[in-house]
Order: sequence, then structure tokens, then C-alpha cells
Amino acid sequence: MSAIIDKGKESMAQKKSQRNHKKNSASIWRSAEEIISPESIAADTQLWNDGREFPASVQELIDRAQNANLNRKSFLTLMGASLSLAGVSCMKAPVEKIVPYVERPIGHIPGKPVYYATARVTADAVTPVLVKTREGKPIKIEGHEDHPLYRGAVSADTLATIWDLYDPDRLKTAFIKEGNTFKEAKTEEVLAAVAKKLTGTVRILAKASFSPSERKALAELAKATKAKVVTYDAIGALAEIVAGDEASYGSNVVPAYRIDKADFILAIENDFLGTWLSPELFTRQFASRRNPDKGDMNRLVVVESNMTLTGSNADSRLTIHAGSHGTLALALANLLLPGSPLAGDAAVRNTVSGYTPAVAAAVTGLTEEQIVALAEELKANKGKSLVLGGGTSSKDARPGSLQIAVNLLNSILGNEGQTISTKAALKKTNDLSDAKAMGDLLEELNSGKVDVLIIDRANPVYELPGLGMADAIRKAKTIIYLGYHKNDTAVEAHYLLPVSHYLESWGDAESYGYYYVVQPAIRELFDTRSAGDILLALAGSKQKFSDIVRQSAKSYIKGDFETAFTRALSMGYVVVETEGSSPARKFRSAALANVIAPKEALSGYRVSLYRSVAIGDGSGANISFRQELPDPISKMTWDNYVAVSVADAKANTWKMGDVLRLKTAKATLELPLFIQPGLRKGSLAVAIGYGQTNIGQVAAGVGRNAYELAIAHNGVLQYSAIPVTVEQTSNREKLATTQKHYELGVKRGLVRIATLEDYRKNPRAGHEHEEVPHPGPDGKSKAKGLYTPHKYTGNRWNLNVDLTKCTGCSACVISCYSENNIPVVGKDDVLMGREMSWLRIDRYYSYQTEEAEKADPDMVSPDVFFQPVMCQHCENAPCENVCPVGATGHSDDGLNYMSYNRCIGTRYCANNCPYKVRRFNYFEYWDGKLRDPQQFSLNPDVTVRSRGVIEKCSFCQQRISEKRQAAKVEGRELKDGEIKTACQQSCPADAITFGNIHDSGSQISAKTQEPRTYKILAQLNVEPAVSYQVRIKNQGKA
Amino acid sequence: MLFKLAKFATPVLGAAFLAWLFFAPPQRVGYAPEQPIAYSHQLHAGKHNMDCQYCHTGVAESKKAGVPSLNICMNCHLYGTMGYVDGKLSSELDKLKKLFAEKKSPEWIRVHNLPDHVKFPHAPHVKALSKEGAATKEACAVCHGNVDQMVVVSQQMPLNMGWCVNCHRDYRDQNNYRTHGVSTSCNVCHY
Amino acid sequence: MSAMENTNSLRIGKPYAEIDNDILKPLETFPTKTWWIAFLVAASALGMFGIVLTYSFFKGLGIFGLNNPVSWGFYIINFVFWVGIGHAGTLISAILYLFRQKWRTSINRAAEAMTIFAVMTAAVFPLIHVGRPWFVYWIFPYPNERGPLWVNFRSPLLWDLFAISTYFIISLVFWYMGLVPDFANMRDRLERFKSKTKIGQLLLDVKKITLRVISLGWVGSAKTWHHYEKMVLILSALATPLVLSVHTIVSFDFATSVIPGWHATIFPPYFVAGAIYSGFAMVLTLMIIMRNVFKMEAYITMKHLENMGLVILVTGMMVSFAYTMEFVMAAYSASHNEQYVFLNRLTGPYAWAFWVMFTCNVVSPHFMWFKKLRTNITVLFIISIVVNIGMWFERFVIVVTSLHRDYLPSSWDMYIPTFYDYAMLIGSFGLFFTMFLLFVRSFPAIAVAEVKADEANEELAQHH
Amino acid sequence: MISFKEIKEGLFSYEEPAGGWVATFKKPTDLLKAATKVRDAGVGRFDCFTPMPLHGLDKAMGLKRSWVPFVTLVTGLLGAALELLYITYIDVFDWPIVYGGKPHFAFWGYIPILFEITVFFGGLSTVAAVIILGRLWCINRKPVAPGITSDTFAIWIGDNLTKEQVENLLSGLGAEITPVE
Repeated sequence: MSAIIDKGKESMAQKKSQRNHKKNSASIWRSAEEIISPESIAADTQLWNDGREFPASVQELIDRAQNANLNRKSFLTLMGASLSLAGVSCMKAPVEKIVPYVERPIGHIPGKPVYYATARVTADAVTPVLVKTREGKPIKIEGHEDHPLYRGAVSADTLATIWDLYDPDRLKTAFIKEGNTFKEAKTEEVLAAVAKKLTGTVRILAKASFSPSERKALAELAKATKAKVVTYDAIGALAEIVAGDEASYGSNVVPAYRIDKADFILAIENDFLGTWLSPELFTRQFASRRNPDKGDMNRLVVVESNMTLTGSNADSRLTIHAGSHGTLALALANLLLPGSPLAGDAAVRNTVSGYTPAVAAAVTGLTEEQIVALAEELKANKGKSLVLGGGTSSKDARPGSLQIAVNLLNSILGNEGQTISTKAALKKTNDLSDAKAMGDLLEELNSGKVDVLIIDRANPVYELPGLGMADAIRKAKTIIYLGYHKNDTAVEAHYLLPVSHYLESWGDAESYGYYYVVQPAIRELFDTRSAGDILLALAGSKQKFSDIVRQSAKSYIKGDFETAFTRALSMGYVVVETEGSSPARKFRSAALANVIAPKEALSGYRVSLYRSVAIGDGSGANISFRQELPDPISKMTWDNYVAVSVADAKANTWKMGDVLRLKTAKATLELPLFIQPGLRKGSLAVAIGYGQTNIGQVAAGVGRNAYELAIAHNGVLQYSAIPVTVEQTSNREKLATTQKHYELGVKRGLVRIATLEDYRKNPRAGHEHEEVPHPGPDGKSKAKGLYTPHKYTGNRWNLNVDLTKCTGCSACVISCYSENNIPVVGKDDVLMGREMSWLRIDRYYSYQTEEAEKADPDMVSPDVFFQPVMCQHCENAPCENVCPVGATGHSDDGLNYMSYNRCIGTRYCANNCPYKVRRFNYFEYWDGKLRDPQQFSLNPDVTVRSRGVIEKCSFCQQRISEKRQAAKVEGRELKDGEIKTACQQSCPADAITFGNIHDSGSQISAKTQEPRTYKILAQLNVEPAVSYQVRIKNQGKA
Repeated sequence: MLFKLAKFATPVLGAAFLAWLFFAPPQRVGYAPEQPIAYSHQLHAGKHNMDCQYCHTGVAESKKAGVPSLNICMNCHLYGTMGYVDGKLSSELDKLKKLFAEKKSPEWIRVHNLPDHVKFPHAPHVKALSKEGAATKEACAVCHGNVDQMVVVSQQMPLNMGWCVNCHRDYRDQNNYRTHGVSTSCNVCHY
Repeated sequence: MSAMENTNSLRIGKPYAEIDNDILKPLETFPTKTWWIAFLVAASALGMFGIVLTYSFFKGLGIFGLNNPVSWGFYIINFVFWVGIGHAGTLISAILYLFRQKWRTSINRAAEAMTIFAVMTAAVFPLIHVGRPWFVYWIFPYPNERGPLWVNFRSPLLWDLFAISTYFIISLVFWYMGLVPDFANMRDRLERFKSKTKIGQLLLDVKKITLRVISLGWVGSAKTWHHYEKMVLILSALATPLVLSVHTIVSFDFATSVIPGWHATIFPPYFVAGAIYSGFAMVLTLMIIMRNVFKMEAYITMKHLENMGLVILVTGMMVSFAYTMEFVMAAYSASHNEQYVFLNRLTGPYAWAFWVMFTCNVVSPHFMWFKKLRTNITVLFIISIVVNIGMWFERFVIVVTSLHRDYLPSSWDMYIPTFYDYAMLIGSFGLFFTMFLLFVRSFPAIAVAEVKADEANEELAQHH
Repeated sequence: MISFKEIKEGLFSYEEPAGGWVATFKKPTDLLKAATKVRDAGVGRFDCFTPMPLHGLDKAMGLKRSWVPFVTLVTGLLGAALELLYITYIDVFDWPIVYGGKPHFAFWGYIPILFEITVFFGGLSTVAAVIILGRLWCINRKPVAPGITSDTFAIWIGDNLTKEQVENLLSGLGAEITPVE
């Protein structure tokens, strides 16, 4: 059966490790945790198993894991455990201990959350976040609402980092390889031992970093060991941009993309809403211009070969053949060139002149009219448009290939300096991924010249299987690995040095005009060090990394340092440069030589690799919540697959789940196929990030490593349109999708899309012919039933989702999991259809007209429609009527509540829910399934549900209660917008509104009265409290 | 004979069972575990008339009342003669001081223990039960009894659901629930 | 009628003592080999039931094939199936009594026993299908220390609780009161017996005392008979609407919901007809077996079997009519969701279940039009089993195909029963047959007093 | 109007046979005749014992109409009324909860339960009435004659009659007459 969190069946393997903890007393900021005296709770809390009503309670789970590992530092010393008392009084009550603080930090009140501002740094971007801590332990990541740029936007991946912190498979201490096995050792000792070994030729392979301080530390290490530093990132999204910009403009920056300033956005093979750079920021910027009611509506056209999140949100999506993006870009340039600033540039003209619409049409599969119309639209939006290109699936054989073509377009259109600005850009980019240096390193390694190889958080063995990385690395005499997991690269190393999670360590980052201080929200859970501290220790420096951070900060912070630094800590960021327009850079036509743009149609099957929204590059793959987050488009969990077009599936009579064998010149990969609408014949797509062998119990063995298919051209990896031969094997695999059907979405009135044009003519466009319950005799009042409806007098909570803004990015889903202690069920149970998500995002494919549907039998360009569905809190809730024990009913503030402790689990409510949002705990998903320290990620304000009870969205009841109680204590009324549900809080598109419908001045009241608002299945007269707003598509003037 | 006995016994036993259902005292009432340090509320809150909030600092602003951290004890006991009997440090205080020196906390045994699926926020209750000008302990006593008279703290109230609900029912005010009313909806305590 | 009486007379024409011997003798002898084999098979199925049940208690309901759209599976199907089976017994004992159908007398005891065991089997399922069976007593509205916290009287499941328990208790009492004169008969017959061994004597004494207690000191006083007969009449009159109400309420579980395919006003009569249909089929199955095994051809005559065949024909057509009407109503509803559900039944992934149901329930009863077939025991036996297979599939179609594709296509999924689902299905037959086999060994399977009453009253009538 | 005496007779008519004579028959017709004769003779205390209910015997014996149905009706309705009160108390006064937008007093939803309760109380009280009226808790009762639960029909005459008087009364019916202690 399935296990939660960990896929494997290993029991809680508790390793005892005694560690010393240094107090970082020199720093100004000290986490609450540091002030609490480190203390072993050692509570021999009676684990009281018999006759409990809820065996799994948050606190008890915490205790249980603590008992299993008493030596580990325990920080929840405060309120002890609160075991569940039996529902029946005659049962034996538990004995429970309270262990108070020795010295309580001032202002730290037990039971009240404390938020810390910090930032999450990835290879692509920096995301400002707030960390919610309770009694000194981080329990949730939230968006930073005060940040001027991000304004609370946060991605699913970032939200999931809370579980990275509590990943039981993390490197918890240092390891030394003895023979073929790793031996645990104290980090302190290993650091000292390793520092002595850094002699001879030392090479450092580091992951690209945004942190000035880490760069300093790295430089210090390089200086001390006379090492060469090679920065490298297999995805290299930023490096692609830099490569392109360097060639096109000779400028070494990653410009700021001002999506919110663009009226017209063209994305060519670019998934900026899903996986490119900082999708949460782009989503916020993009969605801020999706306001049909205010007449402010941008237009997004996406040209792509695979169906991505961005493509699914396009107002017009043009499906091209894989590998033809360069051709299309140059064809557009050809059409736009006359009359543009570059019209006089003969080199440009000569290059693009061969790309006539006819050529492009032949290569891309589009019609000439489509290409010409697109060019016309671009022309009409000169200076207000934005062309985006690049990303994993368009990474060509030459660095920056598509980027140069896109730069050309932007320069032609005069977008340079306007919607693409070098002001508040990413400037220090010289240590981004360097493919050439990587190639050199590989050579050095192969020639056996390298004595010591230090790998800082990179995973080349996994990411570069085609380059023979594992063999090359093994030739180094000493390999030191710094990282989070014992991953595929780490297992080759001789010394493993555990790197702390960003919530445990000091750090900083600079990006897009902001300087961020990364501050710890908790002291290290294990015997880990921040990467900076390790680098410094290896360099033999006596400095602390936190001091380096302070030094670095000095160059960004103006005024009195101590005051300003404290302020920077509380805010989490410092504004270095404000955004704005910049002078346009001059395009260098020589760059065009690097553009790969075939003039003839590519033959055979072409597979493009892409990053999935949930797993990304695979570094966070060991988190079951990421694995179980359904892909926004395919709704697949726990696996990667080959996305094939409907046309190919028809031609070859492939069925979902048939295993295909993809062969390149060097590699063979067997993967189940998934028939994905929105692809052209011959285009295939496979997600990377899967198929790791060593990262941990969860991710190891999930999916196949698609990096194997990548083709290396002198160290440059090609992910786009890799030619493959495809064979069907006789095997079949089950695909763990959470949504298997999408047909009938339109017919059932679920999919409601209107064009902006229609909407302007008729604000009720898209749902004019709505089926509604028969009204009362006066034609207006509620439908009359056997009874007179119940009247609510107090608050009445309603929620609205603006489907025009919603991109389906799934941040809300992860946020909901994190906030509400929702368990992950594992692949087996997802296959059974038992996923537990309280908030799911339904995805439907549709066409605007029936003719369009008939004209596209291979589903090359369907519309995609996302609809987040949570409990609708129906006023006439069908679920409430049928519960025999009254475990679910309506509260005085109009919520459909679910009392888990009353539920006996008849599942009648789940049956009778027309929205199917109720989830049943078929197994015990928490108790005994948590591996230390996963229990700390649970929200103590939410009951952990045991086996046999139903659960569902509560509109974040704990958040409502917290604010209401606070209002009561303060003797005031609740303010509108004071309560934010978890999904609302983290929605990067700001698509969710929540509030009191009885308050006529509230945002939600205004939203629900808008003509765009509709309710799903309104004809059932269940009167949902969740309303939706029709998705408006801006079809443009064409 | 047997029949006669059964004839009378059945209704009597049935009535006794029902009576037991209604009136049986919940087991926890009177629960007074031995604590690691024999701290006397009677001495502190009673004799010395300390306010509850001096130690239970979170009670008026948080969900949790909070058990005092040791530094609060040490506000008075670190220096001075408090806790000295006939010039000698009392053995209980000695324990405390030793723990404080070791930076360790005593492991108190929880007396008032609610199940995990019940959310009882102290602050709004204290706010609602406090009377103008009266000491906090009058509000606390509603649920905790007269702690200021207890040498060893014991549970005085059943703290079972029926007990909670009775009060909520009495003060139930659905129409004013927005601001200060009390509700008997399940989601008030269970979520 | 007279022609029929000649060929298929219900009159047994044996002395009363001989009737006693015919029916009660088997209870006084050691069980036959056939019985033992049957009992062992049934008991091992019951054992499997118990093992799977225990496992599911410890592991969780996840061991079954349930999932999110299909939260109810075999358990509820079995529940409705067994409740339906139960209905024939009450119908035979109560409704046919009210209609003075004399052919009921020789089958009503076994049919009632079948009712009780079927209801018991059925009642087990809703209790064990809950997620936390150890709290299942919470569905009773008893005063408690939680406030007190009550139940939701609007829930069809609570109605079920009241309906099933009332039905079970009333049926049990009715059946028991009917047994009292026969127990008295057995008690008095036992006076003749003496055992040679001490242990044998002890067992005999236990049996005697037990019979004395359970026969309630019955001596056949005309004054008691006088009230007793009234009681039988009243209980019949009460049981008739009761039996109709029970399956009506069971159908409310579905009919009061909002799920297309469930939400239908036709459900109550349709369920009742279906219940009678399957119940009679089960009675027929059991009677044919009993008749052959216990050599009771004199009591369960071809006339009885034929009549039951006719009932099956009539109720089968009623059920067919209901099926048709469901489709007609869906077609007429102008509701896409409603129409889709029925289209999905015909052509969807579970169409095979629908067509199995159709063949078994709609086609097979029409063989009963032919006298040759309905007086052929083999044909009757096969059809009785086929009908019950069909009726089980009817519930499968209702529960599973309606749930697996309801309103939002996004949540559609399939229900694939696991080994444990099948084990519980087979186990429920084990539970039922174990109880039934114990019954035929220990209780008079034919109501002796009633058979003799018919004989006597016919004799009286001839003299008048 | 129905007099109290009538009700009492209708209710409590069973009497344990003590003293007097028992006559046994092998045929129901004989018993029926005997019963008619005994009644016509004005015998006050007598009862018949049969292995099965016989049609017309109650008339022959002149038994009053049974009051059992009255008990059923009253208790059934009483049960339903109590249940309705109980539900109303719970749903309206004790702990009102809104389920599915319905009012606290959702009468239509109570109908199935009220019906079941009516039947439940009615049915059980009927059985209880028969047990009480037939004094069926006295399990140690001995049959007045062997075989009266199998194939023998008996009539017990409790009035102070001599054996001759009884023989005369039942002459020609082939009765075997034995005294009762």
C-alpha cells in the first residue's frame, strides 16, 4: 500500500548523532530558536494508543518522532504535547508534559505566529518570502506582500521548500567515504580534515549564485586553494539570456522583463508563467494586466511546440513543430523589418530575407496567414509589446540562439528599453553557468590532472549523463561534495558536507534592483552549515559567513548601518535600484549567425525536454508534495512521460500508458506515453528532473532521467527538438493522473470563456444562457423548496476566483497542502483516485465554436481552461443533509464546516457532493508514516485527520478563527481583507478574493455582483459560496 | 422468583444507567498529578495575591495562556529572601534554581488537557469573562476553579464537550456573532 | 381454480402426527453429510468475511477499491442487495397472509428466516463500511456528555437506521411468535426421548429447558389463539407498509441525493419491486434446495414453485418497466447530466454490467410465461439464480455507474474492486448461508401449526 | 358505549386450567361441536386447547372481540408523538444546527422516522399484549392433555360438574374425559 511522504517502505530509520551547537551570538539578528535554550525535551510522553479518537495529532506526532530520536536537538520545548483526549470520558486520559522556555524571548508569545522575512534563492531567481513560525519552528512559506515587485507572489516550488527543510533524507551530517560506504562524521571534524587535503590542482564546480557573499566566500576558497571556479547550471536559463544579450548587444546583463508594461506579449517557446526564471513574478505582472472590467487587458500570444502553462494561458496559441521556433522568430523579423530602426542593416536583412512566411509556414506547421497576422499585431503594438523566448525546451545547440532572434524582434519593435529594461536588471552575471569552462573542466578531469574537486551543490552526474560525467569525476583524487542530499553526484564523492536549508542559514542575494538578506528562521536542525560557512571553513578562514553577509550588505545599505540592517532584516530586502525605462541597446547583426533557424521542415520525431512546474530541475524532487502536485496541464503525478500529439497517437494507435522507446545516437529511454493535446505531429516532450537514483526515498526511482536524451555540442546541451527514433514496446504503465476526463466541459457549462470583444458588447458574455434554478414567485428571490431558507445574519464568507487572472500555476494547491496538513497519498493511491488535495485545479480543453472543434480533429490548438475547485460551501449543501451524525453542517457565519472528530466516515457526503471536493482518509496517512523531522512541518492550528474521516476545504477556518478572536479581544469588527485564505495569500495572479458577502463595502461583494461572475452547477440550487468569473480571452483586433 | 427479580431489576438498572450517563463525573475532575516542583498557587496567587497574568503572560492575547518560563520565576527568586524558610532555601526552590543554572526546564505535568481536535483560545474567553475592575482570576476561575486556593493544582471542571457547550448555549447569540456573540457551531472549536 | 386444485392441490392429506413427523423428525436426528458439507463451505466463507473485516478494521477502508468519486462500492451494493432479498420473506408472511393466499403457509417460515438472516447480513454492511466503525454507535440519538450532541434526523442514513432496525426487530418478533406453537410442539415431542448416556441426557435436558423457555409455556389455549390470531393479522398489516417503507427508505439513500442517476422519484417503487423480485428468486432457490434435501415435496409442491415463478414474472416486468422509465425520464429531462448518466450506462465503461443486468432481469423472467418452463424445477432454479445475479448487478449499476461519472468530468474515475471486495461479497453469502443452515437444522423450516391449521380448517369447511 | 367490563373481558380472558375436567378429541370438528355445546350449556369457566388455530372456534366458544388492535393503535401513535417531541426538542431547542439550508424544524425530513417509530411501537406492543394476555411468561405450564400441541384437541371445563354431567354434555363426540388437578 501507499506510504505518505516517503515512497519506500523503510521504517523510521533513526540515526543517532550527537552534535555540538555553536551559538551564533555575534550576529545581531538571532532567531527565536537561538534564544531558547537548546534543550532536549526527552519527554517520555506516554504514547497512548488505546481508544484515542484521533491517534494522529500534530503535537503527538512531534513527540513521537522526538522520542524516536532523543538526541536530536528538539526545539519545540514549549507547550509540550497535547495529546488527544478520548471522545468518551471513560477512557484513560494521557499523561502529558509541559516544558516551558527557560528564558522566553521577549515579545515571543506562545500560540502566536512570528513571521520572518527572507528570500529563497534558486539558480534562476530570488523570491522574497515570509516564513511563518510557531514556537520557533517554520511551518509555512508565504508570499512577501510588502515587496514592491513581487507583492506576495510565490510559486508552488517555493512554497514547497518548507518540506525541503524537514526532508528526512537530507544530509544531516557530514560523511566520509570508506571503501564503498559512507560513514557518518561530525561536520566540524570533517571540515577540519578536508581543509588539509586541499592541495594540488583544485577545481571548484559551483552552481550559479545570486549571492554576493557566497561569491566572496567562493573567491576566498579559490584564492586559498589556487582553484579555478567553474559555475555551471544544466538548465542555464539565465546563461542563455546572457549569451544571447552578449552576442546581440554586447551587454552582460539579464534585463528586467516588464511584463506589466506590455500590452502585447509574444512568447516563443517560452514558459514564463510556468518555469522560466521567476514565474511567480511574471504571473503577478501578467495577471495585473488582465482586468477586462477596467478595460485594462493585455494580450498574450504563445508560439510553442509543447503544451506549457504559458501556452495554456495564451489568448492565442500557435502550435509549431518542435525546433522551428528560430524560423518563426526570423520570419516575423523579416515581416517587421521594413520601417524599423534596423531596416537599414543589410546584414540583418540578408539573414532574415530568406524566412518568408511561406518558408516559415512549411517549417512551423502554421499557415502563412497566421504568421502574417501575428506580425501585423506586433507591428500595431510597437514599443508596447514584449517578445519573450528561451527556456528549457528551446535550448538549442548554440548558446542564446533563440534569445538572439528574440532580441532582434524586440529591437525591431522598439521594445528594448521599454518593456525590456536594463534598469533594475540582473547585472553581476559573469559567474552564471559557463558551458565552455565546464567543457574544459571535463577535459581536465578526464586527463587526470585534477587532484581535488569541490562540488558546491551542483549535480553534474545526474544532469550531464551524456558527457560521461560520472567517469570523469571519478578520476579526481579527492571529491568533496557540498549539498543537501546524497544525490547521484554525492555518491561519487569522498567527503559529503551537509549544507543548511535557506531557512536555517544566513545569506544574501541580489537580483533585479533588490538586495535581499537571507536570514535564518530556525537554527540548524541537524549538523549542517550554510554553504558560505563551509566554503570559508575550507578556505581556512576564521570568518563567519554571517559576518561576510554583513560586510556585503554594507555596500548596498545606505545610512546608519545597524539601523538600516535591522530594517533590512525585518523587511527582507533593500531597494538598490528602482525599475524604469532604460536606453535601448543597439543590436549587433553579427549575432544572427548564432541563430538556429531551419529553412526546411524537420523530419522524424523530435523530442524537447522541459521542466515541469512541480519538479523543475529535479533538485527538489525528494519532496512528495512536489511529486504529487499534478502537472497543471497533464495532471500527472509521480512520473514523467513522453507527451505525444493526438495525431501521432492516432497514426500509431498508441494508447495512454503504452511505453515508448526513444533512441538518440547515444541514449535510449523507455517512457510511458501521454497523449497531450496541443502538439503537432512529430513533436514529443519529456520532463527532466525525474529518474534520480540516489536523492532520497521519495524521488529515487520515480520516472526516468530525460537528461540522457540531451545532446552535447562542445559542452552546450541541446534540449530542444532532439531527433529521436521511436519504437513502441509491449509494456504498459499506469499513469497516475488526477484528472482523466475533460470532454463535456463546455457542454456542461463548466468552461466559460468569452472573447474580450464579446465581453465589451455584453458583460454577461460566456454565461448568458446559464441554467439557473427556478426563481421564486417574484422572479428574483431564491428558488422555492419545501422549506423556507435559513437566514444568516452575521458574517457570511464567500470566495471568488477570477478565471481571467488564474493561470493554473498550482501555487494555491501547494499552499493549501502546507496550511492544512493535507497528506500526500503516494502513487498507488493516486492511481486509485484517492488524492487528498482540498483544492484541485480542473483543466479542460475547449474550442470557442463547434466549427473550430471540428476543424481541429487532432487537437493541435485547443483552448485550455483552468478552474480551481475547492469546497463551495453551498448554502443548501447536499453533503450536510446526508450526514447521519451531523459531522458537517452550517455554521453561524455560513461556512460548511466539517468536524473531523464527529465524523464516522460513511462517505455519503462525498458521494452527494456535486463538486466532489470531499476527501476521505482511506488509510492512516500521518500517524506512523512521518519520518523525523517531517512532523514539524505540520500546522499546529489544524487538526491532523486520522484514518476513516472525511476532510475538505474549510476556507482556512483556522485563519478566520484567529482573526475573529483577535477582533473580539480588541473589541472591534473584522476588517475587509483582514482574513486571507492560504490559497488567496499565495496566489501570484491575485485571482482569489475572499471576504464577507454581508459587508456591502467589501471586495467580495463587489466581485460577486459583477456580471462576469457565475457559479458552477448553479442549476442545482445548492447556492455555492464560491463564485467564478468568466475567463476573458483577448483575441486582439485580428 | 427469578422473574420477579428480573421484572424489577430491569427498569431499575436501566434508570441507573441513564442516570450514570447524565450525572457521572468525568474522570479528570480532581486530577491533581504530582508536579516536579511543588509549586503552590495558593501561596503565590492566594497569599501574595499575584495576578494570573504575571506568570501566564499569553492569556489575554494569545490562544495559549503559557506556562511561565523560568526567567519569570527568577524575577523574584534569583535574589532576595523569597522562598527561604528559617533562613534556609526551601528544597523546592532549590530544585528550581538548579534547573535554571543548568538552563533546563522542569517537565510540568499538564493538568488541564484538551484533546487536539479542540481549539480553545484563551484570549477571547478571558476577555469575555473578565468583569470591569475585577481581578483576572475571577475570569480564570470559571474554567479552572479557585486556583488561588490550591496547594496542588487539580482539575475542577469536567472540561468535556457538554460542559463547554452549556456555557456557549447560554450565551449563544447568533445574531451578534459577528462582534461578540457566542456560537454553538461546531467550527467554533473544531477545525 | 378447481382444475388447478385437482392437479396441484395444496391439501396434504396426511394425519397431523405424520405432518409433525415429516417436518420435525429431521431436527431430532444427527445432521446429514450434505448438510455438513454445505455448512463447512458456508462457514469458511464466513471465516473469510471475518478475516477481511478484521484486516480492514486495522488497515483502513483503503484495502477496497473505493476512491473519490466512487465512495461507495461493494459494501453498499451488498447492503441493498441483501435488504432486497429480505423483502420476500415479509411479503410472503404478511402480504400473502392479508390476501389469504394459502400457498404461503408451507414456505413462509423459511422465507421469514431468510428475511431475518438477509436483513442481518445487510445490516452488517452499513455498520462496517464506515471509516471509523468503532464510533458507529454515534448514529443513535442517545443523550451523551457532548452537549449533548445529537444526530441529523434529515439524513437518509439515519432513516435507514430506524427503518432497518425496526424492520429487523418486527420481523424477528413476528417470526419468533410464529415459531412459538411449533416450539411447544417440539417441546412436547421431546418428552418421549431419553438418552442412554449421561452427557446425552444432559444435552437433552438443556434442549428441553431451552424449548420450554422459548415456547413461552404455550399450551394452545383457544383464548390465547384468539389474541394470537389477531396479533398475526396486525403484524401482517404493520409489516406490509413496513416492508414497503424499508426499501423505499433504502432507495431514499439514492433518491434524495443530487447525483444524476440517483436523484429519481421512481426509485421507491422501483426498489420495492426489485426487492420483491430478488427476494422471491432467493426464496425459490432456497425452497428448491430444501425441498430436495429434506424431501419436502409434499409440503413445497410444484404449485408453490409455480406461483413463485409467476411472482417473479410479474415483478420482473415491473422492474423492467422501471428501467425503461428511467431512460424515458432522462431523455425527457432536457438535463445534459441526467441524459449522460443513462447514455453512460448503455455505452460507458461499465456497460457490461448494465447488459448483464438487462439480460438477467429483463429477459430471463419471460421464460416464466410458459407453464412447461415454470413447472420445470431445473429451469426455475437456474432462473432464480440468474435473477439474483441480475439484481446484484442492478445495484452495481446504480451505485457505481452513477457515481463514477457525475457532474464534473474532472473528477471522473473508475471503480476497480479489489480482492477484498470480492471476499466480502462471497463472505456475505457465507454469513447468510451459515445462519440459514443452522436454522434449517434447529428450527422447524415449515410452519407446522399453520400447515396443520390449513388442513384442519379445510376439514372444518368441508363439514359445514 | 363499551363498558369497562367488556374491555376487561376482551383483554384478560385467559385462565389457567385448574380443577374440572378435560375432554380430548382427535378431530377439530368434534371440538367445535363440543365447544358450542359447552357454551350453550351455560358453562362459565371453560377453554379449548388445539395444536393450531381453528376458524370459528372463538365464535363457538363465544369469545369477545380481542382488544389487541386497540393497544397497537394507541401505542403506535403515542410512540410517534413522543418521537416527534424528542426530535423537535433536539432540533429546535436543545441544539439547533443548520443542515443544508433547511430550517431547524424540518418536518418533511422526519416523516420516515416517524413512520418507522409508529410501526416499531405498534408491533412490539402488540406482541407484548399477546404475551401479557396469554400469560406467556409462565413457562413452566404443563399441557392439560398430551398431544394438544400435536394432534389432540381438548376442552377444559372448569365449572363444578360431575363426570356424568360432562359425559352427557359431550355425548356422541367420542371424547375421552379425564379430571384435572
